[in-house]
Amino acid sequence: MQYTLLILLLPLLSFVVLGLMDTKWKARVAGSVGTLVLSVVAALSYYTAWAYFSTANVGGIYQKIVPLQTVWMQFSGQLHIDLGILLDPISVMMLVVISTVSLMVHIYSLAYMKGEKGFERYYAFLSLFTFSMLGLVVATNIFQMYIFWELVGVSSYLLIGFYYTKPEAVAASKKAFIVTRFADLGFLIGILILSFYTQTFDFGVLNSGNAGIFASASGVTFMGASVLSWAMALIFIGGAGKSAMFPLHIWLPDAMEGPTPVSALIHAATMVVAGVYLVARLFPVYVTYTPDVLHGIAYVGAFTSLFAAVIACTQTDIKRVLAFSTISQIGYMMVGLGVSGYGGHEGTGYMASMFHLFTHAMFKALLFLGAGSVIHAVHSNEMQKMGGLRKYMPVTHLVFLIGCLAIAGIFPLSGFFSKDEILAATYMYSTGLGIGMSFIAGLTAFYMFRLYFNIFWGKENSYEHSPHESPLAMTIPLVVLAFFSFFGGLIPFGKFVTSDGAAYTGETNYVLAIVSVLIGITGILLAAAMYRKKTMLPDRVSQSLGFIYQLARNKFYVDELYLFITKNVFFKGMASPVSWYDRHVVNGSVNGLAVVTQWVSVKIKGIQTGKVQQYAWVFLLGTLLMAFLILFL
Amino acid sequence: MSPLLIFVLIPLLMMIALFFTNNRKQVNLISLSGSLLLLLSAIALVVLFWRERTAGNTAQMLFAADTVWYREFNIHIATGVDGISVLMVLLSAIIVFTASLVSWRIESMPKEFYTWFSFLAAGAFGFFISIDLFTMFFFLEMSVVPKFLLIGVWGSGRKDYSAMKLVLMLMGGSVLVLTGILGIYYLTGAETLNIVELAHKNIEQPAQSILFALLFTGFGIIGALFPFHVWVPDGHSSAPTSVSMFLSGISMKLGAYGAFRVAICLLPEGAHQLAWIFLILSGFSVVYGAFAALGQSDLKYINAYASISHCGLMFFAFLIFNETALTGAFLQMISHGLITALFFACIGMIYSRTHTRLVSEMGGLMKVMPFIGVGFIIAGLASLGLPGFSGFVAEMTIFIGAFQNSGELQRWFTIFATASIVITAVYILRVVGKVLYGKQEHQAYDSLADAYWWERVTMITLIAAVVLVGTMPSWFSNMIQDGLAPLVAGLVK
Amino acid sequence: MNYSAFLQLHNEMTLLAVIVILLVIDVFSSEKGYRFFQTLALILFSIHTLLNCVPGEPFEVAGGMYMYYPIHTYIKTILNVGTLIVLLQAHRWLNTEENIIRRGEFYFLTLSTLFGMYLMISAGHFLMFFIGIETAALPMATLVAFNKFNNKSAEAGAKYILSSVFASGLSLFGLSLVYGATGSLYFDDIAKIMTASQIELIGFAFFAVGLFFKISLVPFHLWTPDVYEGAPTSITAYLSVISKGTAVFVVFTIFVKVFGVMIAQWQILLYIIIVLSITVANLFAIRQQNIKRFLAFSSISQAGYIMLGVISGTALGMSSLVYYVLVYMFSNLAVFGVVTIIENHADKTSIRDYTGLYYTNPKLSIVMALALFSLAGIPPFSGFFSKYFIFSAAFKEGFYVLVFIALANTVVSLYFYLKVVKIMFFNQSENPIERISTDIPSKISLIICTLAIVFVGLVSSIFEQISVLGFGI
Amino acid sequence: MGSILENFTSGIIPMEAYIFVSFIMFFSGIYGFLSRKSLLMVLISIELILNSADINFAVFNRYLYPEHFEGFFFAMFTIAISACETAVAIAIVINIYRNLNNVEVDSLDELKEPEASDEK
Amino acid sequence: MAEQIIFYILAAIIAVFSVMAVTSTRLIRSALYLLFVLLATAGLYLLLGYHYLFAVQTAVYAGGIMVLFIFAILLTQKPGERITPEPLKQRVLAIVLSVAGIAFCGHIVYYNFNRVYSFVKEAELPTKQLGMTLMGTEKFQYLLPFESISILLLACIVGAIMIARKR
Repeated sequence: MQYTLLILLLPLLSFVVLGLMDTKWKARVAGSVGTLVLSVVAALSYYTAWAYFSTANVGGIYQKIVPLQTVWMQFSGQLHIDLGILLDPISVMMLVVISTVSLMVHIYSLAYMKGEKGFERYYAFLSLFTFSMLGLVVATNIFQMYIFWELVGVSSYLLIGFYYTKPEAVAASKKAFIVTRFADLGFLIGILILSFYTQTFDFGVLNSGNAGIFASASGVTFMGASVLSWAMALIFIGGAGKSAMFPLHIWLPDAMEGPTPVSALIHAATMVVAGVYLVARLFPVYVTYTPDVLHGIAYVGAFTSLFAAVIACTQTDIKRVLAFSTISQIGYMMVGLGVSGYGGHEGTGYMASMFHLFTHAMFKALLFLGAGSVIHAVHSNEMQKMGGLRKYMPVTHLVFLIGCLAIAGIFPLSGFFSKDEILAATYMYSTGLGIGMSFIAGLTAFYMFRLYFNIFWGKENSYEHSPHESPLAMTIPLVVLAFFSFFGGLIPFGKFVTSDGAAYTGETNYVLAIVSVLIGITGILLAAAMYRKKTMLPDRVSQSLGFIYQLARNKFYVDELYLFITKNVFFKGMASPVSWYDRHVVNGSVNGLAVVTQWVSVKIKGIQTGKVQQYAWVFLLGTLLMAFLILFL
Repeated sequence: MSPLLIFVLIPLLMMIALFFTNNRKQVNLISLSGSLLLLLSAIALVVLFWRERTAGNTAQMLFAADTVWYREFNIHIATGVDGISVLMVLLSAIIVFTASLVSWRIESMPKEFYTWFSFLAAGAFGFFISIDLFTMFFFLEMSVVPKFLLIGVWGSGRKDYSAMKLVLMLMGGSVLVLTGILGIYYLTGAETLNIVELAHKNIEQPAQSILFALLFTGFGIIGALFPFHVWVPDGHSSAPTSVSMFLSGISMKLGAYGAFRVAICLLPEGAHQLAWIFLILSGFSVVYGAFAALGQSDLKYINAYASISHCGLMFFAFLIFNETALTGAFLQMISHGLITALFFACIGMIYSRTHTRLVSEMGGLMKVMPFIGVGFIIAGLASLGLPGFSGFVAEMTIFIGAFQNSGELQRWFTIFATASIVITAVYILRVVGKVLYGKQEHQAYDSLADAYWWERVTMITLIAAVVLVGTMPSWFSNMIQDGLAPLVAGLVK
Repeated sequence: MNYSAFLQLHNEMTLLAVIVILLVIDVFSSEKGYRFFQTLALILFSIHTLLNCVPGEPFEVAGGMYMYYPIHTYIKTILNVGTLIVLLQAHRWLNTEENIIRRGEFYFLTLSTLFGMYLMISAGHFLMFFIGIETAALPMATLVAFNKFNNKSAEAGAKYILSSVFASGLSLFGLSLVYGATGSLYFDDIAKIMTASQIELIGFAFFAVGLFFKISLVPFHLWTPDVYEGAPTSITAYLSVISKGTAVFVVFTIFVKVFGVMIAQWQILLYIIIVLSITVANLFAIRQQNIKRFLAFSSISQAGYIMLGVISGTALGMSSLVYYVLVYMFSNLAVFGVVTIIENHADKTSIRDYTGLYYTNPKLSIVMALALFSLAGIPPFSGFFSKYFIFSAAFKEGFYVLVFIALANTVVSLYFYLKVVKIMFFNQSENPIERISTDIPSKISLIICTLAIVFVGLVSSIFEQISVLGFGI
Repeated sequence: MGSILENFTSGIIPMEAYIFVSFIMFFSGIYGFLSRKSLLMVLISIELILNSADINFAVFNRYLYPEHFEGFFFAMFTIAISACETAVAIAIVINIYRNLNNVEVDSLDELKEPEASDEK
Repeated sequence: MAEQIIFYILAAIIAVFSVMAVTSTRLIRSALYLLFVLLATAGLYLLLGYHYLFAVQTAVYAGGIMVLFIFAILLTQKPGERITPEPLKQRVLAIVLSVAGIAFCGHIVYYNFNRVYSFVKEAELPTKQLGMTLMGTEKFQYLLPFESISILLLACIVGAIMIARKR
């Protein structure tokens, strides 16, 4: 299956060519080249998926296939960094997701970005991102993953900052990069610790279940936790950064400054789930050796999910609502992983999480692209500027509704299936957590439909030029994604992706399913009551909630806290003092040396009086001292 | 006479040729052809070196030659290269080539400028090809004069002060180095100054530790180790562009190279004894430099402190004493040399157009000069360790290598040092954001020209090199390991 | 009584011949012939230099009162060349109106002091040595006061002769004690008899002062800046190079040969004096504004470095020392050459006046810069080699800390040398020194010096030659 | 001192007596050199210093090493040298007088370390 | 016995006049005291049996040098002019240093010349022998310094004239 290399190389090639050509090509040419390449990639991915799932199942277990592997850098000893391609159920699944969404975004952007300055650059960056993301998922070892992890980060940075003349976009890109970089630091240290004890980077070895490789770490503890826990926790921090887990989530809402298709691709469907993917990738290690960390992940996920959902209920920027919704949903996935065990029924969470990843990618991309379509029409992100758009944009309206229903977990849309599995797994793990998650599901339904009603229903705004349906290049991807969102849940996911590779079909917990749907519907109804028509209800509710509402609306002031920390601790507390110290103390001490020398030089000038008798005096004294010295020393 | 001496002879011949020039065209012609010749020779050297190696030549130093110079003091003109020095020569050649291009249109006295610059280059090449302590020191010191004049005459800002400070501090380093060299020579009682032969001699403790401290500190000053780095910010920022490139690209590497070749390899026991002190200093240097860079507002200062941070990492890696870390250290030398040269080149280009280096006075330059802007961003991304560029490879090799050390201190400081990658990201992005992105500060910037052809060649050459190292690291690490293999045996306990 | 032995002293003899011929011409020549006086003097002196530059076999004359070793030829040739350069540099100055009537005396006196230095070098007996030292000192005082109508020069002359006589008084006193203790004045005999008794030690201490005064080591240096500043520049050059070089060489031979028994004691002494000389002189030098005064302190500090060769007391030290003197001579004379030219043309001696010299007189300032770099000991100039050798020589004998201190001081010395370079190169002046067209003799002298600064170090055979003969002492 | 008294009667003048005399002369000279203001007085002091050394040489020669005339001749030559030195010194002093109109040592103060330095 | 008495008288003269010579406030008197000291020194040489040295001392010092001094004094001083006394501090310091020097050197010399000296009482040295010694080139003969010092003398004369003459 060496042709899989092409999946990686084609986008890279596309990036290089588009990057070098830059403005020499017409925008249309650049766009078509990019899209064409991506369609080939997508085709290859589908073929790979088909080929993999049809051939790799040996004895009921999906085997890991490494069609390509090359040593990139050899270190002394056993350590080496390889570049290769690893095919297993989750990576193949991700290939499909990424190439699908990416292709959709490529097509969509042809119209959405039309006429933008830097169109060619945009496509180059998209290609770069696709390359990096694909490289990330097929990584055969943790270091390769880290390499592409960083590349993904930078392409995200470049895309968020695409409108580089807009200060907000520049700030947002910077923020995104730095926050994720900070998280990556944890990832890196985790890798270092892990590799120190295991002497390998390879996923194959790490996940082989061979306890021998962790032997040297056993018994080593630091601050009460085993060193392996530390390593895995640090690695999770890396994932948490990319996946915007609390408290590293702050970059994601700001990242919406980027072009909307980018948000759909990177900040909804693909890159942000990299953290989930990372945990899933190392799942055997987590579950076997550091279950404590895994439980921590579950709680972090749950909290983040709740936290983001609450905020999402109060935001007015439609992209930000979607962004918080994304955070919340990724929290879901994390919970799914966190509560999962290994193999069979125990492993439901794992499977569910991956399933949710898949469905979420589809419906969230759909929602973002839909939102983009709306923004394209209205030229604004703000809910207040919208309303009643269902008449003007029927297609968008329909697909958006599908997306909202999917995310709200309404049967039989895809979200229902995946979310339900996660809830099931959670209840299996802890009832309390399960109830919490159910509540969040309700919240999700509420804020999604708040969004939906605000955009497409409610009071009709007076538009300067009346909004119109988006062009075909935009609606086709929407429809395609809507299709997936609608029917994606019917895929028997457990057959393909499970924690141990063996197929698994969970029995549906009907009670739970029905309750979930009911909760979802409650949320929807609540939203309909409040937002379907222009009423005073929302204001009253928000007033009665008062303080809490303000907290949520201001995202619990986490941004401000960060700002405070970076400004006061990082810049004023560290950087400025260090540079002051450097200029004045270190530099000063060197200059001080010179000053002291000068000072001494001035001080001793007294012996050079110009009086010859004084000279003779010193002369004689010197002589006598010399005599004295020579005699008595 | 060794064939390697052409690397010294070419610059000297350039000087002579420049003496007879009388207009800018001729000066440019000579400097370009000379530096191009150097670059080609360096590439040829790499090729020949590999051919020799694959042909089965296992001598530690290839192309070695040895001519007695001063018999009385056993001073020989001994030259030879192993994998490491070959790469260093290549690095120097690239930087000399690009640096001479950058100053293509230097305003005043081009003839003198290039004369001194060639002199500077001769010193650097001489240092890397020498394997005799005296000649090494000779070439190391030779650069003092040209540096002083180049900064003082063609520099900007507080150039008098900076030039003086730079030279005096470097001289201070040299003093320690010279004491150490004399110590090694006389305390081993060896009849040679050849570093290959001296490696087999032993010096008693505690003399060895004292000498190590002297030598390492001395080279540390040259390589900008905290707290002896203070010449770097002022020196780099006052120097003209090409000299800044040279200073941070090559000069600081002289210190690091010497610290390894002389201090560590010849005095391994002392090194092990005192490693912890310098480990703490260099580890601290890494984070300290990054933080200091964060607090600057002048582009050159930022890059100067970034250099301190990155060079600290080299010293840090040296003191880990394992092959991986050492490989990383040399990769970092190459990588940092290229990246920082690229950075300084871009800064110089921007400065020559906007006539300011203050971050706050720029903005939105990306629109006006996209080529330089892209170069600048690439330099920045490479500097913050983005995969695909050399910085990542080097840093990761160092971190992985350093973490393989069994010492607690080493590992803790590795973790400490990794923090720099975040801080680096912060200041790099801050600069990129302020300078290139955002709104244009001044209307006058609208009419600024993008890169001229010589500037394009400079940037493309450097970027190509950076990408090459970043994507094909094993070519380079193999070369380095080729040089390290015989040395490491004596180092690793 | 074998007077033919005198013929063996051909170096001294030819010098005397030159002196006498010049004296006769000076006294008797016509106005017309007088015009060629300087040219003739230079030619004669060059001939003398060339005639005496090949070393021969060691010999003794007058029962060991005069001793010859091959290394003497080298040191004397170095002095000859140095003197020749000084004479070349003085050429134009002597042709000025006020000096033209005194130039005969100038040559006569200069060469007489040179003769005295020959005697110092070759003496095998303290009487010869003392006569030599006085012959080198007393006419020198008149030379220092050569610009006799100039207050500064007159004052410098007075200061020089007072200090000099005081020093020789102390020296003589010490010598008398040495004589009292050993009963001989022949170097060889004293060396055999000497036991480092207390009286010998105290005699030595007083005696050494006379020499330290000549080398102007701290604390016997105080006269130096004043005299250097006041004396005519050519004489300052002569004092700082020739006079000092001789004294340094003689200190080595006498300390090692005569007072070799008390090596432990004088090493301690020199240790302290070297540290003091280098440090104090450097500290003073950094604040000087007058170029000549600055060079005075620079020369004191250089003297401290040269003494590192003495303190080692080995053949290696000897050859390093001679080599150092050679290099120091060329470097210092190059600086003085430039200073002389500028003083003669622009009458400026303040360092600040040199601002932007590079932009009006690039060649002069480059020569000056190279010379200063050489003095500071920066490769590839010869000064680096000489410093390295002299440090090696001292280091080899175990003076680790001393060498380190000396080395650390090179940083300070680099600072003040570079300060001058900085002033010349970095900034343009509003009131620069005009473009100067240099006279041919000065040009020749500067070319010689520059070539030497660049090549003496790189060409190793020069040192090899010296070092082969260094074992002669 | 005992031996001096003893020798006083025994007929031989002790060498130490000569030396002591010369020391007194020497250090008077030193005192004069260090303290007197007139250049001529300073020169007179120098004469004393040189003369005391002459006495030393002669006495040592006579008392300790009478077999050769080393000290004798040294003293003799030194006398000649001091004559030279006086001649030159007096010429210079007269020159000073011509220039400055006095012969005070303290008036030789034009050449000295300048007060202020131009360093920042 | 007479010798001792003469010696002590001479010694006393030297000591007293040395001190007076350097402390007198009138230059011309100082010169005179110096003359006494020099003559007394000549007397000492006579006592030692060095008649030739006596002659040289008298002729050169008393005859030559003193004349120079007198000339110089007359040239530069007005008659009866007194030198203003030096500051006390300067004098005290000089005295202290001188006395310290005398004590130090005297101590060392006195306690170290413990070898038996042989004062041979003999008639004056034969002048012919002296002449031969002065003119010889063997060891312990002094032709070479004799010739050398002639150069010194010549040089000093030329130098002194150059400085002293008007032009």
